[in-house]
Amino acid sequence: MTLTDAATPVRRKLSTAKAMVEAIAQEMERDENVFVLGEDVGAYGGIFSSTTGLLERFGPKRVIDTPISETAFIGTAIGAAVEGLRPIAELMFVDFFGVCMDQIYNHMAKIHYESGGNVKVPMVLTSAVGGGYSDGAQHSQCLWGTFAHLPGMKVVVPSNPADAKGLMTAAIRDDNPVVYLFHKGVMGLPWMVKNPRSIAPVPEGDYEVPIGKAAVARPGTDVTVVTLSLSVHHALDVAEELAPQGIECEVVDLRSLVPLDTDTIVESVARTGRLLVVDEDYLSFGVSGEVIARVAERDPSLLRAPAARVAVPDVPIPYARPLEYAVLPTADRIRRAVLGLVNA
Amino acid sequence: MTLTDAATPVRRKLSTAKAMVEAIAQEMERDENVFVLGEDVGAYGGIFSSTTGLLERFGPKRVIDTPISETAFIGTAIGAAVEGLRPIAELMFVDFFGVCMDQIYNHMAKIHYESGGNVKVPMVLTSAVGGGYSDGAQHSQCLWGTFAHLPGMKVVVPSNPADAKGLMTAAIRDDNPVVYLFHKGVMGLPWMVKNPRSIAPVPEGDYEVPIGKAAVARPGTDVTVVTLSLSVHHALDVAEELAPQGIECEVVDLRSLVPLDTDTIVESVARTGRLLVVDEDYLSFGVSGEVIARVAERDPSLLRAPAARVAVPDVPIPYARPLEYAVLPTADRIRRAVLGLVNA
Amino acid sequence: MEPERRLEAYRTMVLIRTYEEAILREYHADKKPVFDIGAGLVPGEMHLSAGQEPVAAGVCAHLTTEDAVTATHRPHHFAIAHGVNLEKMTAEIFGRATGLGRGRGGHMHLFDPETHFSCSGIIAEGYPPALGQALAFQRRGTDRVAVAVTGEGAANQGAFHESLNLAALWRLPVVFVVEDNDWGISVPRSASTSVTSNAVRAAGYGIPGERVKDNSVEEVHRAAGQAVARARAGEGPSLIEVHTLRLWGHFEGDAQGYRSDLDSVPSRDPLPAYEQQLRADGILDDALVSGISAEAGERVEAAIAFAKQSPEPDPATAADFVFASA
Amino acid sequence: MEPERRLEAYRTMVLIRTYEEAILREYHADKKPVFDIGAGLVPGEMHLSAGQEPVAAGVCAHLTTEDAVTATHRPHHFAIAHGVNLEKMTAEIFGRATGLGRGRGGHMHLFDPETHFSCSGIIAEGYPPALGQALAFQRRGTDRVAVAVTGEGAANQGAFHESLNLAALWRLPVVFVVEDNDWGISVPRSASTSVTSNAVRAAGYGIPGERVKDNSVEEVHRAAGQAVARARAGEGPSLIEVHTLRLWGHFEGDAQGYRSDLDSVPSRDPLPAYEQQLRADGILDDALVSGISAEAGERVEAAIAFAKQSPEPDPATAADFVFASA
Ligand SMILES: Cc1ncc(C[n+]2csc(CCOP(=O)(O)OP(=O)(O)O)c2C)c(N)n1
Ligand SMILES: Cc1ncc(C[n+]2csc(CCOP(=O)(O)OP(=O)(O)O)c2C)c(N)n1
Ligand SMILES: [Mg+2]
Ligand SMILES: [Mg+2]
Repeated sequence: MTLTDAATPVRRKLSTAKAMVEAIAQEMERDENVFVLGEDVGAYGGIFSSTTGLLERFGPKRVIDTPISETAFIGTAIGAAVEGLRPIAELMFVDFFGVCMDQIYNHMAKIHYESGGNVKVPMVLTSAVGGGYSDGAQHSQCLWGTFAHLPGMKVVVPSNPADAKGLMTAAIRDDNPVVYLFHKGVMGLPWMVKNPRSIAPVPEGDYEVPIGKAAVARPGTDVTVVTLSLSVHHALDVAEELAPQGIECEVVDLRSLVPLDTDTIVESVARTGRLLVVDEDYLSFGVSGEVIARVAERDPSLLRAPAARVAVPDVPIPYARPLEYAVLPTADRIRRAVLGLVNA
Repeated sequence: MTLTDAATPVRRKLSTAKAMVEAIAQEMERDENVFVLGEDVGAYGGIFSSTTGLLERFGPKRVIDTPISETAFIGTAIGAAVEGLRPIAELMFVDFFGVCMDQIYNHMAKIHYESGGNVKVPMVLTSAVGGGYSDGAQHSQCLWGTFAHLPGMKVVVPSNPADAKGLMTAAIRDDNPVVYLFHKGVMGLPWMVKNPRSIAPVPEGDYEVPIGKAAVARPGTDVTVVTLSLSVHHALDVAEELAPQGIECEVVDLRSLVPLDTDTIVESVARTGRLLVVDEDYLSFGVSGEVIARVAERDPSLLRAPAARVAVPDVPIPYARPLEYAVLPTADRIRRAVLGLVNA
Repeated sequence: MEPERRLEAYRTMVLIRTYEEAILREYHADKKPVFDIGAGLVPGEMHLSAGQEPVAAGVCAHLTTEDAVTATHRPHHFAIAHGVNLEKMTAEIFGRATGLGRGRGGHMHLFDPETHFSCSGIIAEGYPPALGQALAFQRRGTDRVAVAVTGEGAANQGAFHESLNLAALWRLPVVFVVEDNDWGISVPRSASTSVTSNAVRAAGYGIPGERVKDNSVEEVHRAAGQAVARARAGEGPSLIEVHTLRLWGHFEGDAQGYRSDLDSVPSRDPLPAYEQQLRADGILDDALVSGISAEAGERVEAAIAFAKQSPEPDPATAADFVFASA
Repeated sequence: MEPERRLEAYRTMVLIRTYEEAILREYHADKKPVFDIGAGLVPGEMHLSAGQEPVAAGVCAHLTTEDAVTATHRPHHFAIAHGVNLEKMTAEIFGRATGLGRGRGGHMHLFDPETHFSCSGIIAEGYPPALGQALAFQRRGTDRVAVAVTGEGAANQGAFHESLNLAALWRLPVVFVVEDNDWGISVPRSASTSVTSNAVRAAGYGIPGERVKDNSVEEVHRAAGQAVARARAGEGPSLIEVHTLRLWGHFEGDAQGYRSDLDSVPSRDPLPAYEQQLRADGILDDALVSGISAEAGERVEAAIAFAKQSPEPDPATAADFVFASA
């Protein structure tokens, strides 16, 4: 079933982390080829609880702690996938991609194409993204634009528990490499400020959220806010706050960057005439530019006001809180941008 | 002096490769802190002739062949720059960035910021980019969008000999890390199809081409073609071809991606009302989207027709010539796009 | 080595050499008078393996097509020795629709699921996926092994270290092969490697390491036999370094101006040496030699003919196979 | 070791411990009752070095501030032992405008050009820049050295291998220090490293390698003395691995549920052990101990007070210092 099929209302609430783990566990039950490997995915349960309880349930042959050798263990996942296993490899922080990117983009992402479709690489690469808790320039980035730019891998970015589960299930079942980027701030961790929506109803059975389909997280008529991951919640907060003032934001949660759901974006902008992209990745040469370009190459006259962006302004993520929050896409910055658009 | 200061006409012609080497040699003469390291930069002179003759002239202490250890030797350049040397490190093909990206984007690019400006990293990272000669998916990429997306490094992309020299001089003298990406197809190599403009007049003395300033390679009134590196020449070829038909393309050669010269782009589009971005990097989440977004966030009404892009359509670069030329931004594709724009 | 196997090794080496000579011919055929790397029926970089036949022939003699081999930018000798379909491989090198990768891969990207063969153009980065293949073999309780190949230059890349450690730690059935041909493009081993033998590095991972000093298929065969047996027995990985010879340039078009050892190269060719040895031992005679040579020639020319007759891929399909369909 | 230097080593260790205890206190002070990693005056990840003082004190005793040190995500002990300004360092950890990085770096990114100190949060990636510093020292004909530190977990990262090879090849004046505290977060050495000692890996680069088995500042001092002398004499790099102790969690907030050796940890604390030893040898007495402790306390509290009194950086300046201006 897909999430949208869920007929009966769902009561049970889970954190995003638990929803993600539930999907992995259900798929591990279903398919013995699925296994998990990465740093501290075993006894620790994943630094951001992305694998909690899996070791206890499935044992060390299927939940494997690795050395700090990202190139070796991601490559191992690739080779295992080539031989028909379905690995889930965790890169602890996306910020570490620089030590292993060759395996990711020159191998994981290209083998299927280079082989003319004869070799499949069915694996999931999970990684924690995002800042907001003063972890500094090497532990706070999103970098999804970097992955989305390079062909051959799907890229998904859940913002809430139900999507986290459904996208994980879809990612595991996909015959392609899927990069699954989870923001620490949506995981619902007890030791980090969490958005209220990071614990929410999740269906019990297995289901897929289709990869490549954005969600309209909130319908609106005045401004289209295209965003993803944690920023979806900031956008929703702003939307709720501005609604009483008669400003109705439509919040589009991309959920997937590759494939990118251009139709949903353009359709929304066609109705609202105003586009704001909110992105916790760096501003330039990334997601925000691409989203705006997709509209401008379809029909720039849809934009009744200049397109706007709230993103990290091409600066490494600073450590000190006042600096970090000056560059993050906060509700404040989003609100100002929305107001700027409606007053343009 | 800067290139534009050159009062007297320049007669002497050099290939882009020789112009680049001349700049390095002149700076090595001027400043003993400048040195070169990389794979096959010594006796071989650089696989794409980017260091030819330097070993003979400056000896093995200043022109250093390295092991195939990109992380180690680029990191070495970083540490040397921190101590006040001015290294030029060559990554043989940009496609190899995945084995050493951590040093590049988490160290080279961030140390200055993390240190609050107290530590400078004055180095140049050179790398060969581009395809068109059937070198396959791991040796034909441009990837400049990936570098431009990550903050803290300047990114320059010369298209011709004079710029190659002046940008190299500017890059060496810059107190920031500069990524200098040279397209194999503009180097003027005897063993590769070369564009006629890859051997052209170059002033003899030292001069800088300022980093961050685009060039209008050809003025025009009907369509703005924003492009860079080898594609500049394809765009110029198309522009020359279409001029007799009364279609005047303005060709903007970006020359620098970071900083990006938004003003020149917007100013041009304001006159022509039509924007085509031609990019040999992958289509999505890269340069082409950013350029379009810069216009759309300034004033989307400047675009009298939908913005258009000719880039590699999110597919690994295929080996076979007919496939490769189907995805490269060829003159054919550019011409079709220009005609599509003027007929829109 | 038994006479039968010696003959077989010779046969494999001849097939490889015949193949490389034919590719050499085809590669340069339409790049005259001016060499243009992108021109002709076989464009692009071309790294030929002539001189390194003993390594591939010696190692692969111990393998079946159930075992995996990951090779490098210089992959032909291992592909041939491992039994990759010659026609499909050649068609790929010619960029044809009938090739292993439907023309998308090229000579550095030969993927053959039937023989679990693959290669990569990124230095040492072929090692890690080999671990994964070995892991899959191990988990399934088979005695299949994965062979991972690099050059001596590549042994200074981080992936080498990580792979040896991980394989040793998990006792994966891997045989690491280092082809030491003295050069990494223009850089001699002495300028790339801080030790004179990569075999000593094996001790840093607690695994056996051996340097085969001669470019001898029989010595390689012996060392590889031990390593493969160890891997099949579940005792984990081993490293074998072979001091071999790059008979030609790094890639075609390489003038080798830097190459200090150039004069002595022809005299070190392992193929005539082995032929002589087998003749001396009464295993080869004129008739056999010309028979083997003729057979190799026929197979190779048939593969080249197949490639040339095959259709080029349709440009309209360039974007196919980026993703697998569901 | 001479009494004077033993006392000095003790003093350094006490200063480090006092500092870490103070940061521990400040870090948790405003994260109660519910631990929130992003809250309080000192937010973010916090990796404290208590238990590893002998390594820093023993190594840095041989250095001047002309020498370079690159440390890890767990950098305080080396920063202090190397003489980084305590106030500026603390201000950085508190994210203040007066900090080493004007609040932009944080505890994992301490850069001090005055003492050539730096660190990085990416495992093993602090090694390569140390080579460059050493290269600069070498080219300038000085006898300055660069010390590069990692944990035992990091020694399985590719950068480790590449750095050792390059440094050995170019005879760079580098001392590689591996702090083996048995754990890489929750992963014990036995699950990360295929050999029981990283010192054996030194042979793979033709450089001296020594494992200091005790967490003893004097043993470290001895081994480091040889390595530093060798580097200063132009004889190239060495590797020293010290079997040390992570007294606390990997980072603050780490419940250490995975930690099988937890019970024995307190009894292995090197600081009281060294104090006892020096008392037994008549080098320390009550008065000296309390004097040293008081002095350390004063210095540390002064640094913390400086940090707390310093202004926060102005949010309007967040984008400053991405690029150096001409
Ligand atoms: C990571 C990386 N760096 C550099 C290169 C460029 N390159 C291709 S082959 C080669 C030399 C390889 O030498 P070696 O490993 O000894 O293999 P050989 O060519 O001698 O067979 C180099 C530097 C590459 N392909 N990948
Ligand atoms: C490349 C990279 N991978 C993973 C991490 C996450 N990480 C931070 S510290 C650590 C453990 C390090 O262990 P060790 O090297 O032994 O140092 P210790 O923490 O014990 O001092 C890990 C895995 C990282 N920072 N960088
Ligand atoms: Mg070699
Ligand atoms: Mg440790």
